[in-house]
Amino acid sequence: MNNDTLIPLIGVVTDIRQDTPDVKTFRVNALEGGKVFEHMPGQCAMLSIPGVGEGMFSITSSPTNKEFMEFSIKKCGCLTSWLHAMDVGQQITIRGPYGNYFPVETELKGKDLLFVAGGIGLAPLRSVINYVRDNRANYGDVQIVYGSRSKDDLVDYKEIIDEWSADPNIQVNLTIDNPQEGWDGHVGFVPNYVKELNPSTNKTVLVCGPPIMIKFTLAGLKELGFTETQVYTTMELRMKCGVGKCGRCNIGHKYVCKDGPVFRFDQLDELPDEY
Amino acid sequence: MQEAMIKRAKELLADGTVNRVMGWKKGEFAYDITPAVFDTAEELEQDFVCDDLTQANVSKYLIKESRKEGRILAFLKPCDTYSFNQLIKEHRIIRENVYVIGIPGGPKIDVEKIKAKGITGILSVKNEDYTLKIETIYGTETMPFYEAISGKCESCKSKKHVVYDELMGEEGDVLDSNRFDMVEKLENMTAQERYDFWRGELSKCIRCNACRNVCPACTCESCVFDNPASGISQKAAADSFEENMFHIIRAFHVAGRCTDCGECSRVCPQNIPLHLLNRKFIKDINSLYGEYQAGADTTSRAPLTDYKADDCEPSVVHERGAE
Amino acid sequence: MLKIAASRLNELFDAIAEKQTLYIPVDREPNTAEYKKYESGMTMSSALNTVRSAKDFFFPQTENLAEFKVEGKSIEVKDIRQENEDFVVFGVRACDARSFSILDKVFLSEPVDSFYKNRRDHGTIVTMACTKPAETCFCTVFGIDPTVPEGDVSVFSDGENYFFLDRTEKGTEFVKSVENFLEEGDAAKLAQVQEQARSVIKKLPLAGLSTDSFGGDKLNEHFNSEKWAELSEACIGCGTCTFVCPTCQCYDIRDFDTGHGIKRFRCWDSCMYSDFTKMAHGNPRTSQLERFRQRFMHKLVYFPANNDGEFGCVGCGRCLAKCPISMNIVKVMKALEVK
Amino acid sequence: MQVNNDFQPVIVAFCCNWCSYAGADLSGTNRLNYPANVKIIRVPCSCRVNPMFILRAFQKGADGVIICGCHPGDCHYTSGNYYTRRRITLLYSMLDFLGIERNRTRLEWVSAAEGAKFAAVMNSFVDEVKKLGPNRRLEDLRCRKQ
Repeated sequence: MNNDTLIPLIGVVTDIRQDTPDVKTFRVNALEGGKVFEHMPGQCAMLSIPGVGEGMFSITSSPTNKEFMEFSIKKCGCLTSWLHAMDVGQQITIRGPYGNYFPVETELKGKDLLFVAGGIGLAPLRSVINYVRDNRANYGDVQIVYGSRSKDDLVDYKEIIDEWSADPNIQVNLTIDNPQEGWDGHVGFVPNYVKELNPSTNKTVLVCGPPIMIKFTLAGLKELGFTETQVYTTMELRMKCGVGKCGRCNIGHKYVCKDGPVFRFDQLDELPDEY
Repeated sequence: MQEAMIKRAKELLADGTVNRVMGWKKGEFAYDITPAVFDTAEELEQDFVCDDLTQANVSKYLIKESRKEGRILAFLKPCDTYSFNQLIKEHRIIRENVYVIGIPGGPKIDVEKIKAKGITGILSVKNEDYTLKIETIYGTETMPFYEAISGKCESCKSKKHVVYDELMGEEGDVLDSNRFDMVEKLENMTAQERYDFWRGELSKCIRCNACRNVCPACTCESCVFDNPASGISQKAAADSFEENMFHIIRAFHVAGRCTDCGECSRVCPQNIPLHLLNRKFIKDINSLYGEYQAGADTTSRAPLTDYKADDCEPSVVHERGAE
Repeated sequence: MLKIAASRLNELFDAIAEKQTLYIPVDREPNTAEYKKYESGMTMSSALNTVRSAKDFFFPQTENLAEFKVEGKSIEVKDIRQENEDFVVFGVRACDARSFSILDKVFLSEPVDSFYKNRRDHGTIVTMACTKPAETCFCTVFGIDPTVPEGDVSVFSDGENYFFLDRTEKGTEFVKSVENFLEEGDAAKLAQVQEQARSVIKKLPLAGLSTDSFGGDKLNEHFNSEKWAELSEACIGCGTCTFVCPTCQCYDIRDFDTGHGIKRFRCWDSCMYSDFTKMAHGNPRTSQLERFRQRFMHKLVYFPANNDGEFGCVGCGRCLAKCPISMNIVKVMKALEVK
Repeated sequence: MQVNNDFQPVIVAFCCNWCSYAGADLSGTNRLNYPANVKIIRVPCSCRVNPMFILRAFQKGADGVIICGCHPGDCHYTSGNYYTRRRITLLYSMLDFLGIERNRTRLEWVSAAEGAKFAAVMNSFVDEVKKLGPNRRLEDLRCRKQ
């Protein structure tokens, strides 16, 4: 019998990094080393601990990373609490990759890019950012606006400072919600910061974060003169199968697991407002 | 009666006593009647129905409805008043926001019983002198009224309304019903026979949760069977054990609170006699701890939240003799 | 046309059951039919349809997907799939026969669901033409002819005989395997019976129902309709409609800890349930209105949008008969209809 | 019924922390024997035993379930065991109604001083369940060890 996507593979957790008080980044390898499967930036995978549950997580490492996959996971429910309690060497089940991806090889090619992320919303975008950095010649200007509740809640802070900010070809703008000791950067919400930065309207925007942030960022971008066809986001709803059959992650007739998670805002606009 | 009810409802709407009416709405055929809230006299005239086929107990809807703005008129049959009263007792319904009119109860007709006679294509059902005249797409059929009586009305426990603001029709009495006959029959079987009986019945269960969701006593905000943290949340009975588990616990959770309204068995798409489980608890409570009728009052202590120092020991079960 | 006398039907069943598992509808109680594994002596139900649909044969209420052994930090996955045995389902009605092609569109589209396909490959569907439809029937609304059902083999009754028409390769093989029970017969009376059934079907109370107002292009106008509040107000949020429906195919995947291993199983789920879309951070469908809307939008708008206009309903009428509060797709269609 | 002499039933005993659990302890320190296949689960009060616990014990492989609490009137929480008594009586009666063998369930009052009673109760309960054979009527087949 052919392989069935519902029967998972085994991955092993080879590294765990505490990014923020409630976010950990897990490095996952195949049992024999290397990656369990290849993916494109923005795609997701179903991780599970048998007996605990299964959940869909975006793959936060870039496909250009040929050694391992990474998942940045915020602790907020039953499965994620279990994942956070894991030690290195723990095996998990993994299946995927699922969904579509950011059009890095088509529509985004040659474009100036603006990434807007809030909190754990950086997870799916980090995959694209590193993909772009590794294929830098294919893209124009790159600007990253990233905000979180506090300095401690900035996911991947080390990579942001050591690699992205140090990269002369990338402009990084960080912000936190409230003033904090030891923080001399910008303070304020992401949508307002984007407006303040007044990015050029020929950029293509990739947004991910809490729903409320996405909503206000989009409104702000429109005020600045951006159109919906320039803005991409990635969605999340409850999923069980990952392949558009179990019937729960739909927005209108589109399944987030199969037709998404990446949507352009003009596509979302045609769908009912149920997410 | 239907006309009088519409008339009275319109009056109460017009004089501002209530701003909505909880009743039942006509369907496509004679029997597909849906509980509904009516806001205007026009809606009442057009769609309100209360006839021999109107079975649904609307008291559970009043939990939500009594929390909305204004006052709602509810027509309650005698059995529904017990459910309503029990919900009052459990502080689930805000009494002042409901205006209760007691209406005469059944016996109601269950269309399933007509269909069981092989009558199909049913368009209308009329009771003519205790003979049902049934218009179908294949012609007119007749059957005795009493053969089509719904299960819950066959063993009616009371024609008395335990709560109302006004009454339409005459008040009845608490009846000396035969409702424990089937329970007793089962009790007199051997354990193996009982086991086989319940396996046969419970294995039909498709876990649609209709029995739970329709039950006026099942009013938890989140059910233990939907809560993954409970360790017993189930979506489907993956094993015969889980079928038993669900039904034992469902009945147990309403023990001492179940008024025996019969809705669980009425809505079961697989016709499982679920009320027998509830009645077993009621019968046991009556015989072991004294007569108790849930919903009959709003002040007494329920049997499972009460005790006596000289209550019987669980060994009464083991002392029942040979199995 | 090949036929067998009604009195000899059980001989045929015995012969089929000797070679493979045979399922036929039998009466549990009057008017309450269910599919049962055939054992010699059983009588086929004369009821119009079974309470549960025939989807169980390919998409059972629960089935195990995989097993896990967890030891310390290591996990072992066990693929428990086995090639299914051949089986025959006899007496499927036209509505259920069509439901299989709807389920196929979900489960056989890429990536193929091997659990479903396995059963589908090994099942032979023998359908039975309807002669006495009920008031709840409205399959013709979805272009189904109940007098000529789909399936691998169609069977027609004229009251005295059953006539066999093979429609697929599998069907031809089936008919061939029971050839010596069949004989050439005169179908003149059958034509009469069919004609009579068709005239009844035309006059059914729901025959006038129209699908014109629905389809994949009617997304937002129906989604945003004000009628949903009134339609859903009485809904008790049970899963009766979903579970008796031949086309409802949503499922949940869960793990069961047996104490000596984990079984991962899938089971039917219902969009009517409050936890269907519940996530750790919230629920996009917070009230019964949204859940209720989802079910009917799926059948009347979303499904056709993804499947070349085909609706996700076959008009079997089960939800009309079984809904505890008698709210159903017909009432929804009538309320949302754009005249 | 065929009695399998090798059959060692799995017994789950829910014991109240204040009386019966101490009683079990005492029977241990007095070196009184009771079968090792009795699995004791300590609960703060017999009243803590939710009917679901009993069913789940059967699901996960118990052949018999016994609840032990303080004697009526002696509850550490004044009245917990009175509620237990009603609740468990009704549950056992319901299990009986469903055709589950009566003798698979029991409730006994065992005080902290009654070490000997604890051992005697367990011995007699194990014997009775042994006579009934493995739990089949309230078993979850998925949990059966092959």
